[in-house]
Amino acid sequence: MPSLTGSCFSSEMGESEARRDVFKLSPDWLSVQEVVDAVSSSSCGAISIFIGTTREDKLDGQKVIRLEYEAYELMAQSEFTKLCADIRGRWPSVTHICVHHRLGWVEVGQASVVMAISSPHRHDGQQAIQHCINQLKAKIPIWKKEVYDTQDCSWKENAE
Amino acid sequence: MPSLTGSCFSSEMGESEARRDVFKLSPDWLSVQEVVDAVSSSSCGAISIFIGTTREDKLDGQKVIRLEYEAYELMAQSEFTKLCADIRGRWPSVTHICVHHRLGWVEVGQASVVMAISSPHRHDGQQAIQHCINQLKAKIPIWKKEVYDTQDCSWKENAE
Amino acid sequence: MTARVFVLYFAKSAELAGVKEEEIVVPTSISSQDLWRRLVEQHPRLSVLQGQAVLAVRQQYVDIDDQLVTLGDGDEVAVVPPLSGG
Amino acid sequence: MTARVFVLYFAKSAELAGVKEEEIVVPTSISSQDLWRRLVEQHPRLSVLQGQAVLAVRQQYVDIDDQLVTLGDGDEVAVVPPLSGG
Repeated sequence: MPSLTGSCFSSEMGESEARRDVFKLSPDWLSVQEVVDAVSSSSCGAISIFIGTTREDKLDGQKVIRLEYEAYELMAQSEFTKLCADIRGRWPSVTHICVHHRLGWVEVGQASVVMAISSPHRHDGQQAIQHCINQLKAKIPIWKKEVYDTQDCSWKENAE
Repeated sequence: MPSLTGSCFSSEMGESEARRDVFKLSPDWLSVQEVVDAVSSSSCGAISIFIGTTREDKLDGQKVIRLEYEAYELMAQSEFTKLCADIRGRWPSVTHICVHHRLGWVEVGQASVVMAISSPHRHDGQQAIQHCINQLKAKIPIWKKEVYDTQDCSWKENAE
Repeated sequence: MTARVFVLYFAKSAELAGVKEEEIVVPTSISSQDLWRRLVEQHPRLSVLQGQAVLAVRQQYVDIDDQLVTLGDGDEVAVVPPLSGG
Repeated sequence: MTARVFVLYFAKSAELAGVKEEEIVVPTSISSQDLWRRLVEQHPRLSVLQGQAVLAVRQQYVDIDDQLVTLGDGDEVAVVPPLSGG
Protein backbone atom coordinates (compact mmCIF):
# COMPACT_ATOMS: atom_id res chain seq x y z
CA MET A 1 0.00 0.00 0.00
CA PRO A 2 1.46 3.42 -0.93
CA SER A 3 2.54 5.42 2.09
CA LEU A 4 0.74 8.53 3.16
CA THR A 5 3.49 11.03 2.52
CA GLY A 6 1.29 14.01 1.72
CA SER A 7 3.34 16.86 0.31
CA CYS A 8 0.80 19.47 1.34
CA PHE A 9 1.97 23.01 0.78
CA SER A 10 5.45 21.88 -0.12
CA SER A 11 7.39 23.45 -2.91
CA GLU A 12 8.55 21.02 -5.54
CA MET A 13 9.10 23.22 -8.55
CA GLY A 14 10.69 21.49 -11.43
CA GLU A 15 10.42 17.99 -10.04
CA SER A 16 8.10 15.70 -11.88
CA GLU A 17 5.80 14.41 -9.22
CA ALA A 18 4.85 10.74 -8.96
CA ARG A 19 1.11 10.18 -8.99
CA ARG A 20 -0.23 8.66 -5.82
CA ASP A 21 -3.11 6.20 -5.45
CA VAL A 22 -3.73 5.80 -1.73
CA PHE A 23 -6.26 3.37 -0.27
CA LYS A 24 -6.75 2.71 3.42
CA LEU A 25 -9.25 0.55 5.27
CA SER A 26 -9.34 1.70 8.87
CA PRO A 27 -11.14 0.86 12.10
CA ASP A 28 -10.49 4.42 13.30
CA TRP A 29 -12.29 7.73 12.89
CA LEU A 30 -11.48 9.18 9.44
CA SER A 31 -9.59 12.46 9.21
CA VAL A 32 -10.59 14.68 6.29
CA GLN A 33 -7.36 16.64 6.70
CA GLU A 34 -5.29 13.46 6.38
CA VAL A 35 -7.04 12.56 3.12
CA VAL A 36 -6.61 16.10 1.80
CA ASP A 37 -2.91 16.08 2.73
CA ALA A 38 -2.48 12.79 0.85
CA VAL A 39 -3.57 14.41 -2.44
CA SER A 40 -2.08 17.87 -2.03
CA SER A 41 0.30 18.93 -4.73
CA SER A 42 1.92 22.15 -5.77
CA SER A 43 0.83 21.49 -9.36
CA CYS A 44 -2.87 21.22 -8.46
CA GLY A 45 -5.32 24.07 -8.31
CA ALA A 46 -8.26 21.95 -7.23
CA ILE A 47 -9.08 19.26 -4.71
CA SER A 48 -12.50 17.62 -4.91
CA ILE A 49 -13.63 15.71 -1.86
CA PHE A 50 -16.55 13.50 -0.98
CA ILE A 51 -17.57 12.35 2.49
CA GLY A 52 -20.18 9.62 2.93
CA THR A 53 -21.91 9.26 6.26
CA THR A 54 -24.80 7.17 7.48
CA ARG A 55 -27.94 9.12 8.07
CA GLU A 56 -30.09 8.52 11.09
CA ASP A 57 -32.72 6.23 9.78
CA LYS A 58 -35.53 3.98 10.80
CA LEU A 59 -36.51 0.72 9.17
CA ASP A 60 -39.98 -0.57 10.04
CA GLY A 61 -39.94 1.48 13.24
CA GLN A 62 -36.53 0.17 14.29
CA LYS A 63 -33.84 2.77 14.87
CA VAL A 64 -30.35 2.21 13.45
CA ILE A 65 -27.88 2.40 16.33
CA ARG A 66 -24.67 1.58 14.50
CA LEU A 67 -23.14 0.13 11.34
CA GLU A 68 -20.69 -2.66 10.90
CA TYR A 69 -18.44 -2.68 7.86
CA GLU A 70 -16.57 -5.67 6.51
CA ALA A 71 -14.27 -5.92 3.47
CA TYR A 72 -12.49 -8.48 1.34
CA GLU A 73 -9.35 -6.48 2.01
CA LEU A 74 -6.87 -7.73 -0.59
CA MET A 75 -9.45 -7.67 -3.35
CA ALA A 76 -10.64 -4.23 -2.23
CA GLN A 77 -7.09 -2.97 -2.71
CA SER A 78 -6.81 -4.57 -6.16
CA GLU A 79 -10.23 -3.23 -7.24
CA PHE A 80 -9.13 0.21 -6.03
CA THR A 81 -6.00 -0.06 -8.18
CA LYS A 82 -8.19 -0.91 -11.19
CA LEU A 83 -10.53 1.96 -10.39
CA CYS A 84 -7.61 4.41 -10.27
CA ALA A 85 -6.41 3.19 -13.68
CA ASP A 86 -9.95 3.66 -15.01
CA ILE A 87 -10.12 7.21 -13.59
CA ARG A 88 -6.72 8.14 -15.01
CA GLY A 89 -7.77 6.78 -18.40
CA ARG A 90 -10.87 8.97 -18.43
CA TRP A 91 -9.32 12.09 -16.86
CA PRO A 92 -5.59 11.99 -17.59
CA SER A 93 -4.95 15.24 -15.73
CA VAL A 94 -5.94 13.71 -12.36
CA THR A 95 -2.92 13.94 -10.09
CA HIS A 96 -3.48 12.10 -6.79
CA ILE A 97 -6.34 9.89 -5.57
CA CYS A 98 -6.94 8.94 -1.93
CA VAL A 99 -9.78 6.88 -0.43
CA HIS A 100 -10.10 6.04 3.26
CA HIS A 101 -12.94 3.69 4.24
CA ARG A 102 -14.00 2.61 7.70
CA LEU A 103 -14.15 -1.03 8.82
CA GLY A 104 -15.87 -2.50 11.88
CA TRP A 105 -18.24 -0.59 14.10
CA VAL A 106 -19.23 2.90 12.95
CA GLU A 107 -21.53 5.20 14.91
CA VAL A 108 -24.47 6.66 13.01
CA GLY A 109 -23.48 10.08 11.68
CA GLN A 110 -19.76 9.38 11.46
CA ALA A 111 -18.04 9.32 8.08
CA SER A 112 -17.76 5.84 6.57
CA VAL A 113 -15.78 7.00 3.54
CA VAL A 114 -13.66 10.05 2.72
CA MET A 115 -12.16 10.43 -0.74
CA ALA A 116 -10.21 13.20 -2.43
CA ILE A 117 -8.84 13.80 -5.91
CA SER A 118 -6.46 16.56 -6.91
CA SER A 119 -6.19 17.97 -10.40
CA PRO A 120 -4.71 21.07 -12.05
CA HIS A 121 -8.20 22.30 -12.99
CA ARG A 122 -11.43 21.71 -11.16
CA HIS A 123 -13.70 20.19 -13.82
CA ASP A 124 -11.72 16.98 -14.23
CA GLY A 125 -11.48 16.42 -10.50
CA GLN A 126 -15.18 17.05 -9.95
CA GLN A 127 -16.20 14.53 -12.57
CA ALA A 128 -13.60 12.05 -11.39
CA ILE A 129 -14.76 12.17 -7.76
CA GLN A 130 -18.33 11.36 -8.81
CA HIS A 131 -17.11 8.43 -10.87
CA CYS A 132 -14.94 7.31 -7.97
CA ILE A 133 -17.77 7.08 -5.43
CA ASN A 134 -20.15 5.50 -7.97
CA GLN A 135 -17.58 2.84 -8.89
CA LEU A 136 -16.51 2.27 -5.30
CA LYS A 137 -20.11 1.42 -4.44
CA ALA A 138 -20.43 -0.83 -7.49
CA LYS A 139 -17.08 -2.61 -7.48
CA ILE A 140 -15.09 -2.51 -4.25
CA PRO A 141 -15.93 -5.53 -2.06
CA ILE A 142 -17.13 -3.84 1.14
CA TRP A 143 -20.32 -4.64 3.03
CA LYS A 144 -22.38 -2.77 5.57
CA LYS A 145 -24.72 -4.19 8.20
CA GLU A 146 -27.22 -1.97 9.99
CA VAL A 147 -27.74 -2.82 13.66
CA TYR A 148 -31.05 -1.71 15.19
CA ASP A 149 -32.13 -0.82 18.72
CA THR A 150 -34.15 -4.05 18.73
CA GLN A 151 -30.87 -6.01 18.34
CA ASP A 152 -32.00 -6.98 14.84
CA CYS A 153 -29.65 -6.29 11.99
CA SER A 154 -29.62 -6.39 8.23
CA TRP A 155 -27.03 -6.40 5.46
CA LYS A 156 -27.55 -3.50 3.08
CA GLU A 157 -27.28 -3.41 -0.69
CA ASN A 158 -26.16 -0.45 -2.81
CA ALA A 159 -28.61 0.68 -5.46
CA GLU A 160 -27.55 -0.14 -9.00
CA MET B 1 -23.58 36.19 9.49
CA PRO B 2 -24.80 32.80 10.74
CA SER B 3 -22.67 31.43 13.51
CA LEU B 4 -20.47 28.40 13.04
CA THR B 5 -22.25 26.04 15.37
CA GLY B 6 -21.46 22.84 13.49
CA SER B 7 -23.52 19.97 14.80
CA CYS B 8 -21.09 17.37 13.58
CA PHE B 9 -21.92 13.85 14.67
CA SER B 10 -24.58 15.09 17.03
CA SER B 11 -27.88 13.35 17.36
CA GLU B 12 -30.85 15.58 16.69
CA MET B 13 -33.56 13.07 15.88
CA GLY B 14 -36.97 14.55 15.62
CA GLU B 15 -35.87 18.15 15.58
CA SER B 16 -36.43 19.97 12.36
CA GLU B 17 -33.05 21.38 11.56
CA ALA B 18 -32.62 24.96 10.35
CA ARG B 19 -30.68 25.20 7.12
CA ARG B 20 -27.40 27.02 7.45
CA ASP B 21 -25.71 29.29 4.92
CA VAL B 22 -22.30 30.13 6.32
CA PHE B 23 -19.87 32.54 4.66
CA LYS B 24 -16.57 33.66 6.12
CA LEU B 25 -13.80 35.84 4.72
CA SER B 26 -10.69 35.16 6.71
CA PRO B 27 -7.05 36.31 6.80
CA ASP B 28 -6.14 32.99 8.46
CA TRP B 29 -5.29 29.53 7.16
CA LEU B 30 -8.49 27.70 6.21
CA SER B 31 -9.48 24.56 8.10
CA VAL B 32 -11.22 21.92 6.02
CA GLN B 33 -12.49 20.27 9.19
CA GLU B 34 -14.11 23.51 10.34
CA VAL B 35 -15.96 23.85 7.02
CA VAL B 36 -17.04 20.20 7.15
CA ASP B 37 -18.28 20.62 10.73
CA ALA B 38 -20.32 23.65 9.66
CA VAL B 39 -22.36 21.54 7.21
CA SER B 40 -22.57 18.27 9.15
CA SER B 41 -26.05 17.05 9.86
CA SER B 42 -27.56 13.83 11.08
CA SER B 43 -30.01 13.96 8.18
CA CYS B 44 -27.28 14.06 5.53
CA GLY B 45 -25.60 11.08 3.92
CA ALA B 46 -23.28 13.11 1.74
CA ILE B 47 -20.91 16.04 2.04
CA SER B 48 -19.34 17.39 -1.14
CA ILE B 49 -16.32 19.61 -0.72
CA PHE B 50 -14.15 21.70 -2.98
CA ILE B 51 -10.78 23.22 -2.16
CA GLY B 52 -9.20 25.78 -4.47
CA THR B 53 -5.49 26.46 -4.21
CA THR B 54 -3.07 28.47 -6.26
CA ARG B 55 -0.74 26.41 -8.36
CA GLU B 56 2.90 27.22 -8.63
CA ASP B 57 3.08 29.16 -11.82
CA LYS B 58 5.31 31.33 -13.93
CA LEU B 59 4.25 34.27 -16.03
CA ASP B 60 6.79 35.39 -18.63
CA GLY B 61 9.57 33.80 -16.63
CA GLN B 62 8.52 35.46 -13.39
CA LYS B 63 7.71 33.17 -10.48
CA VAL B 64 4.61 33.78 -8.39
CA ILE B 65 5.69 34.15 -4.76
CA ARG B 66 2.36 34.95 -3.17
CA LEU B 67 -1.22 36.05 -3.76
CA GLU B 68 -3.13 38.94 -2.31
CA TYR B 69 -6.89 38.72 -2.03
CA GLU B 70 -9.25 41.63 -1.57
CA ALA B 71 -13.05 41.64 -1.28
CA TYR B 72 -15.97 44.02 -1.24
CA GLU B 73 -16.98 42.39 1.98
CA LEU B 74 -20.58 43.44 2.53
CA MET B 75 -21.49 42.84 -1.09
CA ALA B 76 -19.67 39.49 -1.05
CA GLN B 77 -21.91 38.44 1.84
CA SER B 78 -25.07 39.59 0.03
CA GLU B 79 -24.01 37.88 -3.23
CA PHE B 80 -23.36 34.71 -1.22
CA THR B 81 -26.86 34.91 0.23
CA LYS B 82 -28.26 35.20 -3.32
CA LEU B 83 -26.12 32.29 -4.47
CA CYS B 84 -27.43 30.10 -1.65
CA ALA B 85 -31.00 30.94 -2.59
CA ASP B 86 -30.17 30.06 -6.20
CA ILE B 87 -28.64 26.71 -5.13
CA ARG B 88 -31.62 25.86 -2.91
CA GLY B 89 -33.98 26.69 -5.76
CA ARG B 90 -32.16 24.29 -8.09
CA TRP B 91 -31.46 21.52 -5.55
CA PRO B 92 -34.11 21.77 -2.82
CA SER B 93 -32.65 18.85 -0.88
CA VAL B 94 -29.42 20.75 -0.14
CA THR B 95 -29.15 21.04 3.65
CA HIS B 96 -26.20 23.25 4.69
CA ILE B 97 -23.80 25.39 2.65
CA CYS B 98 -20.50 26.76 3.94
CA VAL B 99 -17.85 28.79 2.10
CA HIS B 100 -14.64 30.08 3.67
CA HIS B 101 -12.46 32.33 1.50
CA ARG B 102 -9.05 33.80 2.31
CA LEU B 103 -8.29 37.52 2.30
CA GLY B 104 -4.93 39.26 2.28
CA TRP B 105 -1.62 37.48 1.72
CA VAL B 106 -1.80 33.82 0.75
CA GLU B 107 1.24 31.64 0.16
CA VAL B 108 1.35 29.73 -3.12
CA GLY B 109 -0.07 26.24 -2.54
CA GLN B 110 -2.30 27.17 0.38
CA ALA B 111 -6.07 26.92 0.01
CA SER B 112 -7.73 30.17 -1.02
CA VAL B 113 -11.26 28.78 -0.81
CA VAL B 114 -12.87 25.80 0.93
CA MET B 115 -16.56 25.08 0.41
CA ALA B 116 -18.83 22.26 1.51
CA ILE B 117 -22.44 21.31 0.87
CA SER B 118 -24.38 18.61 2.72
CA SER B 119 -27.34 16.77 1.27
CA PRO B 120 -29.29 13.60 2.03
CA HIS B 121 -28.10 12.00 -1.22
CA ARG B 122 -24.86 12.60 -3.02
CA HIS B 123 -25.95 13.58 -6.54
CA ASP B 124 -27.61 16.86 -5.53
CA GLY B 125 -24.67 17.91 -3.41
CA GLN B 126 -22.16 17.08 -6.13
CA GLN B 127 -23.98 19.17 -8.72
CA ALA B 128 -24.58 21.96 -6.22
CA ILE B 129 -20.90 22.22 -5.27
CA GLN B 130 -19.91 22.65 -8.93
CA HIS B 131 -22.50 25.36 -9.39
CA CYS B 132 -21.32 27.00 -6.17
CA ILE B 133 -17.67 27.36 -7.23
CA ASN B 134 -18.63 28.42 -10.78
CA GLN B 135 -20.96 31.12 -9.48
CA LEU B 136 -18.59 32.24 -6.74
CA LYS B 137 -15.98 32.94 -9.42
CA ALA B 138 -18.52 34.73 -11.60
CA LYS B 139 -20.47 36.74 -9.01
CA ILE B 140 -18.84 37.20 -5.63
CA PRO B 141 -16.75 40.41 -5.57
CA ILE B 142 -13.32 39.08 -4.65
CA TRP B 143 -10.06 39.89 -6.42
CA LYS B 144 -6.67 38.23 -6.57
CA LYS B 145 -3.31 39.81 -7.29
CA GLU B 146 -0.28 37.68 -8.16
CA VAL B 147 2.99 38.97 -6.74
CA TYR B 148 6.16 37.83 -8.55
CA ASP B 149 9.75 37.33 -7.46
CA THR B 150 10.64 40.38 -9.57
CA GLN B 151 8.38 42.50 -7.29
CA ASP B 152 6.00 42.91 -10.21
CA CYS B 153 2.39 42.03 -9.69
CA SER B 154 -0.78 41.64 -11.68
CA TRP B 155 -4.50 41.48 -10.98
CA LYS B 156 -6.00 38.26 -12.30
CA GLU B 157 -9.30 37.69 -14.06
CA ASN B 158 -11.46 34.56 -13.88
CA ALA B 159 -12.28 32.92 -17.20
CA GLU B 160 -15.89 33.31 -18.31
CA MET C 1 -31.25 67.48 -7.74
CA THR C 2 -27.94 66.07 -6.62
CA ALA C 3 -26.84 63.39 -4.19
CA ARG C 4 -23.61 62.98 -2.25
CA VAL C 5 -22.54 59.34 -2.71
CA PHE C 6 -19.63 57.23 -1.50
CA VAL C 7 -17.55 55.69 -4.25
CA LEU C 8 -15.51 52.57 -3.44
CA TYR C 9 -12.64 51.41 -5.64
CA PHE C 10 -11.41 47.83 -5.53
CA ALA C 11 -8.38 45.93 -6.80
CA LYS C 12 -6.98 47.37 -10.02
CA SER C 13 -9.42 50.29 -10.00
CA ALA C 14 -8.11 51.37 -6.58
CA GLU C 15 -4.55 51.29 -7.91
CA LEU C 16 -5.54 53.28 -10.99
CA ALA C 17 -7.61 55.84 -9.09
CA GLY C 18 -5.04 56.12 -6.32
CA VAL C 19 -7.84 56.12 -3.74
CA LYS C 20 -9.96 53.43 -2.12
CA GLU C 21 -12.96 55.61 -1.42
CA GLU C 22 -14.17 59.14 -1.88
CA GLU C 23 -17.34 61.19 -1.81
CA ILE C 24 -18.69 62.75 -4.97
CA VAL C 25 -21.78 64.75 -5.84
CA VAL C 26 -23.84 63.48 -8.78
CA PRO C 27 -27.36 63.93 -10.17
CA THR C 28 -29.96 61.81 -8.36
CA SER C 29 -30.93 60.34 -11.72
CA ILE C 30 -28.06 59.49 -14.03
CA SER C 31 -27.24 56.77 -16.54
CA SER C 32 -24.63 54.29 -15.36
CA GLN C 33 -22.56 55.32 -18.39
CA ASP C 34 -22.57 58.98 -17.34
CA LEU C 35 -21.75 57.96 -13.79
CA TRP C 36 -18.76 56.01 -15.09
CA ARG C 37 -17.68 59.00 -17.21
CA ARG C 38 -17.64 61.19 -14.12
CA LEU C 39 -15.36 58.72 -12.37
CA VAL C 40 -13.03 58.57 -15.38
CA GLU C 41 -12.94 62.39 -15.57
CA GLN C 42 -11.87 62.45 -11.95
CA HIS C 43 -9.30 59.64 -12.43
CA PRO C 44 -8.34 59.41 -16.12
CA ARG C 45 -6.26 56.24 -15.62
CA LEU C 46 -9.52 54.37 -14.91
CA SER C 47 -10.14 54.46 -18.67
CA VAL C 48 -7.99 51.31 -19.08
CA LEU C 49 -10.87 49.43 -17.38
CA GLN C 50 -13.34 50.68 -19.99
CA GLY C 51 -15.40 47.76 -21.25
CA GLN C 52 -14.14 45.50 -18.44
CA ALA C 53 -15.38 47.01 -15.19
CA VAL C 54 -18.98 47.19 -14.05
CA LEU C 55 -20.47 49.26 -11.25
CA ALA C 56 -22.32 48.26 -8.12
CA VAL C 57 -24.96 50.61 -6.73
CA ARG C 58 -26.11 49.89 -3.19
CA GLN C 59 -24.30 46.54 -3.58
CA GLN C 60 -26.19 45.48 -6.70
CA TYR C 61 -24.34 44.98 -9.99
CA VAL C 62 -25.11 47.57 -12.69
CA ASP C 63 -23.73 47.26 -16.21
CA ILE C 64 -22.23 50.40 -17.69
CA ASP C 65 -24.79 51.42 -20.31
CA ASP C 66 -27.67 53.82 -20.77
CA GLN C 67 -29.85 52.53 -17.94
CA LEU C 68 -30.72 55.15 -15.34
CA VAL C 69 -29.76 54.71 -11.73
CA THR C 70 -31.37 56.63 -8.91
CA LEU C 71 -29.04 57.84 -6.19
CA GLY C 72 -29.62 59.35 -2.76
CA ASP C 73 -27.34 60.92 -0.18
CA GLY C 74 -25.06 58.33 1.42
CA ASP C 75 -25.58 55.70 -1.25
CA GLU C 76 -22.68 53.37 -1.95
CA VAL C 77 -21.34 53.07 -5.50
CA ALA C 78 -18.47 50.73 -6.31
CA VAL C 79 -16.17 50.20 -9.26
CA VAL C 80 -15.94 46.45 -9.87
CA PRO C 81 -13.07 45.30 -12.11
CA PRO C 82 -13.13 41.71 -13.45
CA LEU C 83 -13.50 39.25 -10.57
CA SER C 84 -10.83 36.74 -9.64
CA GLY C 85 -12.05 35.07 -6.48
CA GLY C 86 -11.97 31.36 -5.84
CA MET D 1 -8.02 -33.62 -11.89
CA THR D 2 -8.95 -31.84 -8.72
CA ALA D 3 -7.70 -28.80 -6.84
CA ARG D 4 -7.87 -27.91 -3.16
CA VAL D 5 -9.06 -24.30 -2.97
CA PHE D 6 -9.79 -21.82 -0.17
CA VAL D 7 -13.33 -20.51 -0.08
CA LEU D 8 -13.95 -17.18 1.66
CA TYR D 9 -17.44 -16.13 2.76
CA PHE D 10 -18.27 -12.48 3.39
CA ALA D 11 -21.10 -10.56 5.01
CA LYS D 12 -24.47 -12.29 4.65
CA SER D 13 -22.92 -15.34 3.00
CA ALA D 14 -20.70 -15.88 6.06
CA GLU D 15 -23.74 -15.71 8.31
CA LEU D 16 -25.65 -18.17 6.11
CA ALA D 17 -22.75 -20.59 5.70
CA GLY D 18 -21.80 -20.34 9.36
CA VAL D 19 -18.12 -20.19 8.38
CA LYS D 20 -15.81 -17.45 7.14
CA GLU D 21 -13.45 -19.74 5.27
CA GLU D 22 -12.94 -23.39 4.44
CA GLU D 23 -11.03 -25.63 2.09
CA ILE D 24 -12.83 -27.69 -0.52
CA VAL D 25 -11.74 -29.99 -3.32
CA VAL D 26 -13.15 -29.25 -6.76
CA PRO D 27 -12.38 -30.15 -10.40
CA THR D 28 -9.63 -27.99 -11.88
CA SER D 29 -12.00 -27.02 -14.68
CA ILE D 30 -15.55 -26.27 -13.61
CA SER D 31 -18.28 -23.87 -14.62
CA SER D 32 -18.89 -21.07 -12.11
CA GLN D 33 -22.47 -22.33 -11.85
CA ASP D 34 -21.32 -25.81 -10.84
CA LEU D 35 -18.87 -24.30 -8.39
CA TRP D 36 -21.72 -22.31 -6.82
CA ARG D 37 -23.88 -25.46 -6.68
CA ARG D 38 -21.15 -27.25 -4.71
CA LEU D 39 -21.10 -24.44 -2.18
CA VAL D 40 -24.88 -24.51 -1.84
CA GLU D 41 -24.83 -28.29 -1.37
CA GLN D 42 -22.37 -27.81 1.46
CA HIS D 43 -24.35 -24.90 2.99
CA PRO D 44 -27.97 -25.08 1.80
CA ARG D 45 -28.92 -21.76 3.42
CA LEU D 46 -26.70 -20.03 0.82
CA SER D 47 -29.49 -20.63 -1.68
CA VAL D 48 -31.23 -17.43 -0.50
CA LEU D 49 -28.37 -15.57 -2.24
CA GLN D 50 -29.12 -17.31 -5.54
CA GLY D 51 -29.27 -14.72 -8.30
CA GLN D 52 -27.76 -12.03 -6.05
CA ALA D 53 -24.28 -13.19 -5.18
CA VAL D 54 -21.35 -13.48 -7.56
CA LEU D 55 -18.05 -15.27 -7.06
CA ALA D 56 -14.51 -14.01 -7.07
CA VAL D 57 -11.75 -16.34 -8.26
CA ARG D 58 -8.21 -15.25 -7.43
CA GLN D 59 -9.76 -11.86 -6.54
CA GLN D 60 -11.42 -11.35 -9.92
CA TYR D 61 -15.20 -11.15 -10.20
CA VAL D 62 -16.87 -14.11 -11.94
CA ASP D 63 -20.58 -14.17 -12.69
CA ILE D 64 -22.41 -17.36 -11.83
CA ASP D 65 -23.14 -18.89 -15.24
CA ASP D 66 -21.80 -21.53 -17.60
CA GLN D 67 -18.33 -20.03 -18.07
CA LEU D 68 -15.50 -22.33 -17.09
CA VAL D 69 -13.03 -21.37 -14.41
CA THR D 70 -9.66 -23.00 -14.02
CA LEU D 71 -8.57 -23.70 -10.47
CA GLY D 72 -5.28 -24.80 -8.93
CA ASP D 73 -4.24 -25.86 -5.46
CA GLY D 74 -4.33 -22.96 -3.01
CA ASP D 75 -6.46 -20.70 -5.21
CA GLU D 76 -8.77 -18.29 -3.45
CA VAL D 77 -12.50 -18.37 -4.26
CA ALA D 78 -14.89 -15.94 -2.57
CA VAL D 79 -18.65 -15.63 -2.28
CA VAL D 80 -19.54 -11.99 -2.90
CA PRO D 81 -23.05 -10.96 -1.83
CA PRO D 82 -24.41 -7.60 -3.03
CA LEU D 83 -21.97 -4.79 -2.14
CA SER D 84 -22.82 -2.00 0.26
CA GLY D 85 -19.62 -0.02 0.71
CA GLY D 86 -19.42 3.75 0.62
